[in-house]
Amino acid sequence: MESVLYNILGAVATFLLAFVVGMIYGGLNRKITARVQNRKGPPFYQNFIDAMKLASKRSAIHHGIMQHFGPAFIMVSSVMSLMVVPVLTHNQWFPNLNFHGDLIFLLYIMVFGPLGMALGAGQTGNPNSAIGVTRGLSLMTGFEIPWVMALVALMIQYHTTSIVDLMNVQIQSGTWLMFSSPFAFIAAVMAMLGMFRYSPFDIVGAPAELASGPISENGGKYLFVMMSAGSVFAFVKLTLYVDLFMGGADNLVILLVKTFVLYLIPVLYSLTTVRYRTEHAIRWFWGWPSFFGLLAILQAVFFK
Amino acid sequence: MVGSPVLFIAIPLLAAFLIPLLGMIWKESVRIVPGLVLAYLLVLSVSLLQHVLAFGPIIEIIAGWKPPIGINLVFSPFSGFLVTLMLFLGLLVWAYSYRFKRNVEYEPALKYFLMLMMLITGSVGMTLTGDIFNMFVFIEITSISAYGLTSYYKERNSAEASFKYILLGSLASTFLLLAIMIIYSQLGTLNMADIATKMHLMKPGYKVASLIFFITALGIEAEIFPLNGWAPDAYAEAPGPVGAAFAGIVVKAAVYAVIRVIYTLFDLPGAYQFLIVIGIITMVIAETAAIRQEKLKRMLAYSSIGQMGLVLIAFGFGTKEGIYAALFIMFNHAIIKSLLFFSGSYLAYNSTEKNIADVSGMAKHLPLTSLLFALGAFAIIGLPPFAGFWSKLAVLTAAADSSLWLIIALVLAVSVVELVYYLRVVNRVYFFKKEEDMEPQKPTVNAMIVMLILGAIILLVGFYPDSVTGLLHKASSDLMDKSQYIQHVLSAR
Amino acid sequence: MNPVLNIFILFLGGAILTYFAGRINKVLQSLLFLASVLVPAFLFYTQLSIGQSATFSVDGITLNWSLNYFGWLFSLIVLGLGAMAAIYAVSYMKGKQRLGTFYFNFILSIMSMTGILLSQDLISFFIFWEIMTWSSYLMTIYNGNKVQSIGIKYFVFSAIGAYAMLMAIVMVHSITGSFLIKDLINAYPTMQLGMQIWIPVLLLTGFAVKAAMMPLHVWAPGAYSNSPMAYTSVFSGALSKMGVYGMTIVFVTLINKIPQGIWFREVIAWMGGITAVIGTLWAIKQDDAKKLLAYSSVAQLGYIITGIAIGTELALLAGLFLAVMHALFKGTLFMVVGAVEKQTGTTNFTEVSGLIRKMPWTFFAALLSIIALAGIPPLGGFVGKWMLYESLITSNHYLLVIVIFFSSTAAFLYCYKFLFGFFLGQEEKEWSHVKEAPAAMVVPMVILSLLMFVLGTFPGILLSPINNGLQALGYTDSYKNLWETSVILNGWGNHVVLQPILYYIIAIFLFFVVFLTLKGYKNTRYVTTKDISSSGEIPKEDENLTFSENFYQPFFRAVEPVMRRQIDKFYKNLGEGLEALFEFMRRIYTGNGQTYAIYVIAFVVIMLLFGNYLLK
Amino acid sequence: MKELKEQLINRIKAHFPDITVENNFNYNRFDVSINKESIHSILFYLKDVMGFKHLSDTNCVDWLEEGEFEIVFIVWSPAEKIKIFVRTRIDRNNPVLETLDMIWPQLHTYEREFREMFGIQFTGLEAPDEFILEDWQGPPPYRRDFDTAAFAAETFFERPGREDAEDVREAITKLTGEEIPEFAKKYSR
Amino acid sequence: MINDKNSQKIVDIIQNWARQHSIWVLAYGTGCGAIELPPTMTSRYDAERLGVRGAATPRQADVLLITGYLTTKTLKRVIRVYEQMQDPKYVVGFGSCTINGGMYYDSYNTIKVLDKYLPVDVYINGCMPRPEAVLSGFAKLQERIAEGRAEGAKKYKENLEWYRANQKKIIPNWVMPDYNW
Repeated sequence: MESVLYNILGAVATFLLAFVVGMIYGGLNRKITARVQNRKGPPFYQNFIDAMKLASKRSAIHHGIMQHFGPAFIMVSSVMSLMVVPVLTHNQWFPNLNFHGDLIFLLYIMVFGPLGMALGAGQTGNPNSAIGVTRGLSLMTGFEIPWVMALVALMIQYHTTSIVDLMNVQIQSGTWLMFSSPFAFIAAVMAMLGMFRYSPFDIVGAPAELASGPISENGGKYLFVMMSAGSVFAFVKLTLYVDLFMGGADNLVILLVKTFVLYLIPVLYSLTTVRYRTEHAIRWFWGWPSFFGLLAILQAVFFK
Repeated sequence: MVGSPVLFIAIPLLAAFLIPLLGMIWKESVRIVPGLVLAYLLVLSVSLLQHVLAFGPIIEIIAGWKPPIGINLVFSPFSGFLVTLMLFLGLLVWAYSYRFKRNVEYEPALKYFLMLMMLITGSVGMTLTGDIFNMFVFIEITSISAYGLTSYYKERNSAEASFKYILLGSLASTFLLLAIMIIYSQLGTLNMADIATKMHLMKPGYKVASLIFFITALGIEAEIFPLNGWAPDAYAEAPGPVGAAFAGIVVKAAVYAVIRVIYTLFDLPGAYQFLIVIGIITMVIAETAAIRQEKLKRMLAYSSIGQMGLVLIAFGFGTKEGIYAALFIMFNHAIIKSLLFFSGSYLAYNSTEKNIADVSGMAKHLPLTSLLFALGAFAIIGLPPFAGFWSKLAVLTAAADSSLWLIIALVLAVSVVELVYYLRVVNRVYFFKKEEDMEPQKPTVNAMIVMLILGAIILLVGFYPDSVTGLLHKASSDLMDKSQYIQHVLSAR
Repeated sequence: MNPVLNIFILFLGGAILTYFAGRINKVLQSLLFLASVLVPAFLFYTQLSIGQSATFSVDGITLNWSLNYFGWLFSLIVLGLGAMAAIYAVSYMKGKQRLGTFYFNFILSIMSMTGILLSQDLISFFIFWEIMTWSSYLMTIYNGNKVQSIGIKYFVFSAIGAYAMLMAIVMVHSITGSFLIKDLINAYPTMQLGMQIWIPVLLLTGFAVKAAMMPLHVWAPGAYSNSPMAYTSVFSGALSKMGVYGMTIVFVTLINKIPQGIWFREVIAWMGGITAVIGTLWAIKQDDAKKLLAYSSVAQLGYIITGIAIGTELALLAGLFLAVMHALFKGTLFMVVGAVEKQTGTTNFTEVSGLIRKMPWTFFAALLSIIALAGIPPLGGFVGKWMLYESLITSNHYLLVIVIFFSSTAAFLYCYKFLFGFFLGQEEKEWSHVKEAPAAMVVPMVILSLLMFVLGTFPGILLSPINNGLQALGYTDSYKNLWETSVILNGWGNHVVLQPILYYIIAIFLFFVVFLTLKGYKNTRYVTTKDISSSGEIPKEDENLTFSENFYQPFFRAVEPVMRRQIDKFYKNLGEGLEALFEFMRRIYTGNGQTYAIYVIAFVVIMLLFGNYLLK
Repeated sequence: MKELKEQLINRIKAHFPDITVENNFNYNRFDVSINKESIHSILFYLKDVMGFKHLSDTNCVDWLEEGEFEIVFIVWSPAEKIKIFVRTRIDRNNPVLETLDMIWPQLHTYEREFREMFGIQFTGLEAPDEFILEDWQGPPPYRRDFDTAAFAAETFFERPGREDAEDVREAITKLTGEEIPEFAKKYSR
Repeated sequence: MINDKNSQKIVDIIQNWARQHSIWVLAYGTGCGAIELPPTMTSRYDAERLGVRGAATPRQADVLLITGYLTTKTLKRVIRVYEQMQDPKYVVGFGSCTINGGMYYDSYNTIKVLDKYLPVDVYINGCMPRPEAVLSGFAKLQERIAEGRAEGAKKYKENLEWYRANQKKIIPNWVMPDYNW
């Protein structure tokens, strides 16, 4: 009984941490973007204000049960993937479920949310939402290829599919996987650009083109939950990359530093590029990123 | 001893001549008497066959002249089986064609039944005879009545078909006579058993030449590939039941003759391979030609040719399993193709062209006939659990036992072609819209009964093949055992 | 009397009685139909025990029907799905024409599939296989649409497969002298190499046609979409599994026994992978739900084939688990399409939309099946997919796993299209009259979809029968003691514990659902789908706001080079070429008497010239 | 230039003797007036024979005092680099003209606008009644006898502006005590 | 700033603070004023530092900007967009045209006084108002939000009949869907 309570407390704590960090990173993204554009930009806590404002909206509308449940689906996906990804190495506060799932489970639970959101978006009947969803799903077929290639390369090199084991490998050898498996890292980082859906891959929301895409009919509390889920999800992705390629983190400070450095990659890349068309985005991922993924697999097979 | 094999020739011939006389007394007797005769003969042949299976073949010596000098009839399990089959089919054809066309006048009906009796007589005679010249005679009887039946409708196309048949048939007679002449000049005998014993005395050149003439002559009747030009036209233009008679009776007799000649008379092993090759060519060309046909009966005719090719292939294996398979196919083909001709005739009853397109949508109006046609089609393709499957399996097993893999593949590939064209027709019958000007014609009761009997046999053999296979096994071992045949014939008293 | 025979007699007698009962009373007919599917199925599980057999001899061939664990596993698919589909069918077919034909063929299909599972010799296997083929063919053309194209295509491919199988059967017979499968298995390792290769190749061709493997899959979309949906759920769910059943036997008992088997395994596994990709891509392109599901079936069968071809313990388990799951969710989905078709009269995504509020239970079933189809936890599809990936990775198929992964990611596209096309999107006034399908149709769907849910969390329920089945085939299973009801694990010792995951998912989901519902409950209101932010424009009644044309256009711009080549066209050209050749053959018969006479003379002359060589 | 214009005018005159030409421009333009019966044929002639392929603009002028609408077609010849204003007048009380959109398809739009704004009926014009104005129930608004101010006063609410006509800048200065910067002064009133 | 602390609960204060600093603007470009928004948002004036940010759809937006004259035809759309927005929501009238018609004072198809049709919280005068003025308008709006005085939506709901009557007066063919308030 105690362990269950402990688990739940740990889960809640992890969730809060992920929420806060994700929100702040989102705010920092806006700040950095503004600074690069020679603006002052909003404060770094602007996303909290936005979230609070959305939560404090008095009224809300929905077009049916699926739209009503849609944000919950996304939240399930975000929180479940958060539960599976180890946040800190050897820290008893954040163990959660990470011994009950592995990388492939993670891959699948990560698409649970987008699909749930897609259902909600579909029920609104807004053509923009549906177009956004089709773009998002199409984009997913693009970036999943290099991403899976990178993961498969890691798995076959170390004969495990568990994230914890991969972390242990790095701790024991003392080398980060981004140095011992550089091609896998490159492929994974390129895939991450698509995963974050920042420019040039912001085809899903596509401001000024699709009227924010799938979420265009969501406001108030629905958007609040979606925004929170997005923040948590961003944190999960970054933590996962840190765990897989950068040796995990022993304490929160290191974790924040590593994740932030990683986070700068999509943020800065987004500032330098303009939006691709969907087919170009998909093909981009099937080009160089997949090539690096292939190299990673070759490396894993031939240079164990 | 229930009766004598000579009755099989005497009674129908007598009946054929008596029909016109009886017709003068009571016109309906023209239609009824042949049926009675055939029924009697069928009973006779069944009882004889039972006897033969138990006690060995019956050799009937005509007019006291013993073989090898006299003419003799051989009622062995093999020939007996075929005779029974032919008579059975003959009876069915009679029952079916009884009142096939309404309001037929006396004279055409007379001619029709007379010629049908002659046809059956000739075919039965061909099967029973043990003498090659006698065989020639019976072939002539068969052919002439077949010419007549082909041109029964007295139309331009029938006449043309009949003429083609006559043209090739006369060639056949010529070559058969040539072959007989060669053998007689070389060996001085016409009795098959005697020839078989003396064959080694013949010079190889003559031997080959006579075999070639035999194959050519009999091949024309047996629808072997380059010689079968008459068949599609004749089948297509003759009345529907006659097509069934051709496929079920005439061709069977001719194939029997070919096989008897090759297996018993000659001792040329190359002939077996030749049979396989010619069988494959016949089958492939016929089946591929069938797929492009537009007329129903032509298609069935090509299908018949193809099946005969398969029979020849099976005979060509030269093994007991091969003969068994061949006989099984002959049996199945006789039953199924008759059913197809019978039901097909009613499906396209009112069509002048007998195009495949004309049977479209008949299933709504003639449900049972269509069902039987579909059953026949499924059976002849060889789908289990219908009769055709077992014979196809037998052929393939026989081929596999001889390690002829390519032939198996070819047979199966051709089966796919067969399947396509039969399915096209069946689909048409069931799912297409009826042609405006096609009036469906309800089958007569007797025709319906005939078709149902055939359908029941197909199902029976399909579900319980043992019902015929025992007989077939015995018949096939009879054909294999050449020395026993010779001994039986020559020692006949 | 032998219970094995009893079951068949019941099936057959039931089929015939049902056919003729239609003349008397439609209700009686339906009841008879249900009875003749459900009673034998009931007897199957109550009266039949493993190893019970019936032996008899036909035409000198020994036929042996008996039940083993492997057959029992597949009987779950056949009889379970069959029973559900039968209940569904009674309601679905209400008021249709030619019910007798439908019921007759339905029962015969179930019977033949049961027969296949019970057959321990090749001949009865083949006979039941062919009965299955033609009964399903008659169902394919039941509607009378596209009979000549789709029906004949299906039958020709089936026949090619069946005849390949028949060739293998007679080969076996010529070598072993027996038709028993047991004898084949025993004799196989000692055969010549040529036979060792040809027999599996031919058998696999036969099974691959039914399992819709890549170059032989072209019949599937048409046949699946053209049958009545009540049957298609069996057709795609159970009938295609017979191919999988045969393949498994061939792989486990034959190919694994010879060293050359590795090539078979690799080739077939890759073919399965390519099948999955091609099936998925074409499924995404379809605008008709039936076609979409048909192509999706092809793709899913690709996974199953891959799993079975890889042939490690985990892969086989994955393949068979997916096979059962596929039967469940594809059976349900075809039922859903049938329900939609019955209620709206069309299955085209561009015509129907926004049915979710009209048909909530159907949507529920569709949603669960789609989640299972997409392989998303916590439903059963995930378990199969997980095991498949793990087995591919642990057995060194690195590129194949990428191919499979791509195909299953792309599968999300058509999954979404299916749900969106029917249930989501604008609620058009045209469909405002639509009501939920009758209970007899909804209940089987919901039962099947709940089964998927259970199997997703407790896969052990199904994995232990699969294990038993594989052992019955002579497979020694190293996982035997490691399986628990809700843990799945791979060869490297990694595992996923499903039970806590499910609880977490439910807890989180419920928490946020409650939050979303209670927060501002009074001020949350439902608005119609016409009330969308369309730049202030007021949508008119006749205005089409549903986005369903060219749904994945950008995706197809990206994959356009792959889609350009169609194997269907190749077959079409082949068929046309053959027809032209046949036309040439036909012209040999000129219809001219002189020509025929010349043929005869030429024949004689040639024979006389070469007869010495030919005949000696 | 002049010669060219003369030449063109002569060519037109040869075909359409009843036109009035106002050739009083020094640049590449001249005006032609014609009665409404001949407007189709002259436009066809200009377009197909003389190469004035391009319709630059079409206008309508409400001559209230004369009781007529004047419709002006401005056509342009890319070869000659000359534009011609073709004018025609129709009765204001019975403004009916046969449609011209078979000559230039883009006239379709102009005609719909004239119909809505001036109330000119084009026979043979196949288009929905409503073009730009939604739910318009008043008279055609571009007619000069339509008093928009009165209409607006009647239809809409009014909020009077400031009466004092004071400079905004000065008002601000007064309010806040800010100085108006030097550079800004010259722009303020 | 918060003038009557007793009347506001602490939750309201926090909520209003959040609303004040997070203003998502639905830039519904009705007239020439829309051209003033890009400079307002970009680097020179950077409204984002105040929390002002564009929103793509009315569901997410807080503020409806009426950027200039409103024709009767556009008014229909604007009303619909306004009613699709979620509570609390604000309307900012932009330029003289929204106040009294401006240069369109006698036009037959532009409305003159916006607040008769929609509850306007803040007017920004000028023709057109420059970005500074826009920013000052936003600042004013923020002030009113913080004080809890920007309750246009409530006013609209309470006086719906009056507003509807005015709206229907100039939109005689009322085909707008009736939302279940």
